[in-house]
Amino acid sequence: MYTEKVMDHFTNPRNVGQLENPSGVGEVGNPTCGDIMRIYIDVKDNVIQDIKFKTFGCGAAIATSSICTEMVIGKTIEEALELTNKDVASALGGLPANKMHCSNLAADALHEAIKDYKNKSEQG
Amino acid sequence: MYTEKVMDHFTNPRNVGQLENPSGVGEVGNPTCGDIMRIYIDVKDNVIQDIKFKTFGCGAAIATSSICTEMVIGKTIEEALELTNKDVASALGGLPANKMHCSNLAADALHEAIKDYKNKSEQG
Amino acid sequence: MQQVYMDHGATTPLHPEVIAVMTDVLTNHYGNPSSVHAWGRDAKKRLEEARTSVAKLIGAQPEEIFFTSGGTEADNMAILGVAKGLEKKGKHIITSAIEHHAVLYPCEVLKKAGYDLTILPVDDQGRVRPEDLALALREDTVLVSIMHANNEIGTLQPIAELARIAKERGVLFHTDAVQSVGKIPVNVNELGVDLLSFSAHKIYGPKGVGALYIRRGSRILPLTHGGGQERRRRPGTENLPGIVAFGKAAEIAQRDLTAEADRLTKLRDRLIDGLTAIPEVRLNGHRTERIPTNVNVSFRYIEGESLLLSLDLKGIAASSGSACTSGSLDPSHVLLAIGLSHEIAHGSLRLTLGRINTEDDVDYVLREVPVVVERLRSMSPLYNQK
Amino acid sequence: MQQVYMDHGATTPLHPEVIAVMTDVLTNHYGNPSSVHAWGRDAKKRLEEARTSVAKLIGAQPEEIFFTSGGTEADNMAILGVAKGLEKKGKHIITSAIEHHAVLYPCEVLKKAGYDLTILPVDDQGRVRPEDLALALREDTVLVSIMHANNEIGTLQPIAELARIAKERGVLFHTDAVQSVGKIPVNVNELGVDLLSFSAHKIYGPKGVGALYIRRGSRILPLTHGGGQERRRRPGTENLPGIVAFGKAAEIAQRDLTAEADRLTKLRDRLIDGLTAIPEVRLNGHRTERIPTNVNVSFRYIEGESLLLSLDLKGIAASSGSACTSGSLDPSHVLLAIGLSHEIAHGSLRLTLGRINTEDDVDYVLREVPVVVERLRSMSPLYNQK
Ligand SMILES: Cc1ncc(COP(=O)(O)O)c(C=O)c1O
Ligand SMILES: Cc1ncc(COP(=O)(O)O)c(C=O)c1O
Repeated sequence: MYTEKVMDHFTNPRNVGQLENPSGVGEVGNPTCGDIMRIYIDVKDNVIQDIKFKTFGCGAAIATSSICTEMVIGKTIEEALELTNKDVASALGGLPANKMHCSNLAADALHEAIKDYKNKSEQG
Repeated sequence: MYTEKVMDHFTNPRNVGQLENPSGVGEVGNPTCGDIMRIYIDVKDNVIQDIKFKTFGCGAAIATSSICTEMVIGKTIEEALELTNKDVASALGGLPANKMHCSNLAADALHEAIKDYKNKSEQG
Repeated sequence: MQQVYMDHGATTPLHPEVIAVMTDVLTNHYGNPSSVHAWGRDAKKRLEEARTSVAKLIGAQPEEIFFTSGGTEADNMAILGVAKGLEKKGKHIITSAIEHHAVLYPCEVLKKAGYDLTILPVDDQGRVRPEDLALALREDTVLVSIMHANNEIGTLQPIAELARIAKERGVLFHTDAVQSVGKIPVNVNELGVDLLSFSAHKIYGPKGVGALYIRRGSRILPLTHGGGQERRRRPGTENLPGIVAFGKAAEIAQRDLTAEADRLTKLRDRLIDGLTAIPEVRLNGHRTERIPTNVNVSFRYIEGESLLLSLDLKGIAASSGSACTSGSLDPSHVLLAIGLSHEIAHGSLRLTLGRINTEDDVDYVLREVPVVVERLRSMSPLYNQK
Repeated sequence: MQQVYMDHGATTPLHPEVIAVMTDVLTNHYGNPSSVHAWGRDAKKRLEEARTSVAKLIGAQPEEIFFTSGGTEADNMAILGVAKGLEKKGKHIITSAIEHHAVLYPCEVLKKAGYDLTILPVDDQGRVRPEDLALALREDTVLVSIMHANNEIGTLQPIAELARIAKERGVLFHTDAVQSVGKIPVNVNELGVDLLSFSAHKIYGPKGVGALYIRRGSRILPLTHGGGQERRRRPGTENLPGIVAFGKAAEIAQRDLTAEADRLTKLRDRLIDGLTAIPEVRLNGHRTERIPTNVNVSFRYIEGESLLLSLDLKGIAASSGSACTSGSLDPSHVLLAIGLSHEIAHGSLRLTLGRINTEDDVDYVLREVPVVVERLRSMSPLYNQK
């Protein structure tokens, strides 16, 4: 069902947790559909210095969250905004067809977090 | 499917053949339905002295013909007329349900042979 | 690593005696039961012996047993076959909200074809209320189909009472007993049902064979047409190895039923007690009116598939009513029908016991589940309490 | 006493390699392919491997193979499923006079439900005339179903030509290939068919499993409803041991096909030559356009069941188109369709060869059959010549 890479990220998820004073927080999904991803980012000098996630969802949801955080840590905001859900799935060696839509939302959550960061910095 | 007795009569049918100058001959069935029985009798002093049959048909048809001839040889015409198809089937230890109608006609053939004998003797 | 199979509700490992019998038939008894010759007669004899064993398990007559390819076909045959057979009598069918899809979907297909369908609700333990059935019955009702034991939450229905209500109104009663046969005593006359489905692979027999009990005289048309097998009600060369194995499984089930039911009820209750000691967990289904083999709990804040994957990594096989494992977007219709929210339904875990499970298995599961639940909760954005 | 099984058209003994594989699955791989855990994933993998093997045997893609409980279900699914799926397009179906009942009867059921049914006649060798099909096709024709090889007389139909005619008119073409698959090369693309039925137990696999090939994009509705197995076209827990065994049987069939076809064609022709040397006998079916395994002759003046019983007593297993063995009052509809009288049809004998048959078996049969025929003729009132 899942690739080895998915199982690796599911079993040993990278960057689980939350940040105390994040630059931005993004959340997508809802409990009704069975998947929620929340991503916290810490941005300094336009670069994602730190990132954490919390996910309620299936194996694919957890693995995509994990690898997504790994893929953007140390990247600039612009680079991070280029990341798509499809890129995340590819980095995992693919996902089962029925997981591509509902559980592959990590990039969306990241983008929400960046949006939140931008909103905050504009206000601030 | 068939009882041992049926198989015995099928394998070693009694009184197969025909009589040269029979007192009477009876035939029932037709080739379309797959069963024909012809019975030859030799009657003297109102008693069936000899009897032979020829049968085209399934195992039940052959076995019922065989045992029927055995059951009436040496019997009077009146006794022979009392024999029913059901008696014949019982003497074989029963027949499969689907064989009770189409292949259990030996007594009918016998009765036809007796009718033929009576017709002839009346005319004679 | 310890391997613990607790998914007997999905399918069971074959009983070694069943494997032996089946392998013998596969190897030595390959005749077609319809053939006249020795090979065929041998096959026919074994077919009818198996029918007798299977009939005995549910207190039926052999000629009331019709072999099918499984529980799904038996359910479909009952529902679509009775509907077609009684078309002239009426077009109203009654079922319950927690049926297996093998019952619900044929009912919905009939609805699309112009039938009226009443789906009875269940209470929060998953029981149909007899008074609801009494009210739903109409002049044009042709069939009531209510399952004996639910496959997800294990709840037993008051079938004898429900069937009596239908009988008083002259309506045929079908029960899907796929999950109860072999686990608790099932007798078609005591239950008073007219049709009953069951499946070999849930009672340590092989996959691909089941049966529909049809009370003598019940009007029902076949789903498929062809040779004269199963008295024209279910054509096709009989699955002899499967059927003979089913017969053996039925004999064993009957022989071992009481002892196994006692043993498994104890294991089940230990599991329930142990799991419900975890915080924010609920037991789904009826506490006592439940098959001896079923445990179903919901853990708040976590999702079922990741729970299953985590347990799988510990060698534990289980199942869940989560959408991710149901093949649809929604979580189990059964859990929703007993009043669970989507969120809680997603976090359900079903453990189903069987003859290979031991006290030791239960210990292992009770040790590992809390660890896994804690780990997943710590990753969950919903679990803010900590 | 010598035992000679020559009824491979009815069913075949399992290949020893198939038994080995199946026993392994029965014993060690009991997971449900729908389950998420290791047992389930293992089962799912084996299921898909088997699908690939089965697909290869007929030149199809794995996702075009739908497992069923046998040939009968596959035939019914094709005919009833396409009829339901294309209801809006039209209600005319074409088939032939010599189809298996698993095709004829569902067609007749549709006729009763208001469909138009054209039953194409066959010539005296059992072949459908392509021009008859061309004339029968109409605007509202939704399906043509013509079998590849006939089960009684072994005649092969010109399927590629027939399917081309249907395709030109945009009509789906189904072929019942239960008797040809594994015996001669069968390729769905070379034949140009849209649906094709076959069955494991005719190719040294187990009873209770078959498959329907459905060309991608063909519109067809399922017969039964329930779980999501077989991409919703055929629900129910998959018969994994049977399916894996079918996969193995398909591999072996493909591997051994050419050599076995050559060997069996020689045995077949020796049988035909030997039996037709008996006086007042006729060969039924086409002399050359026939599967390598089928011999069918009619002996005048005798009846088939007593012929079978007599051969059975000599250890020879065969079959007949006699009414007594067909389960109905009439002899085989196939023999009548090729122009035989009832009387001659009753006296038919079918010998069907398989991998276990040897030259020695053929010698034995050619020695015993004339004796039995002579004995039964001597008892027959129709045999007056002597
Ligand atoms: C209650 C119930 N009904 C029907 C079925 C279907 O049985 P099968 O998968 O053997 O077709 C199952 C098992 O999945 C079940 O649990
Ligand atoms: C031509 C043909 N079609 C269909 C069938 C039915 O197959 P099954 O008995 O596997 O359902 C058979 C075998 O009996 C057959 O020979």
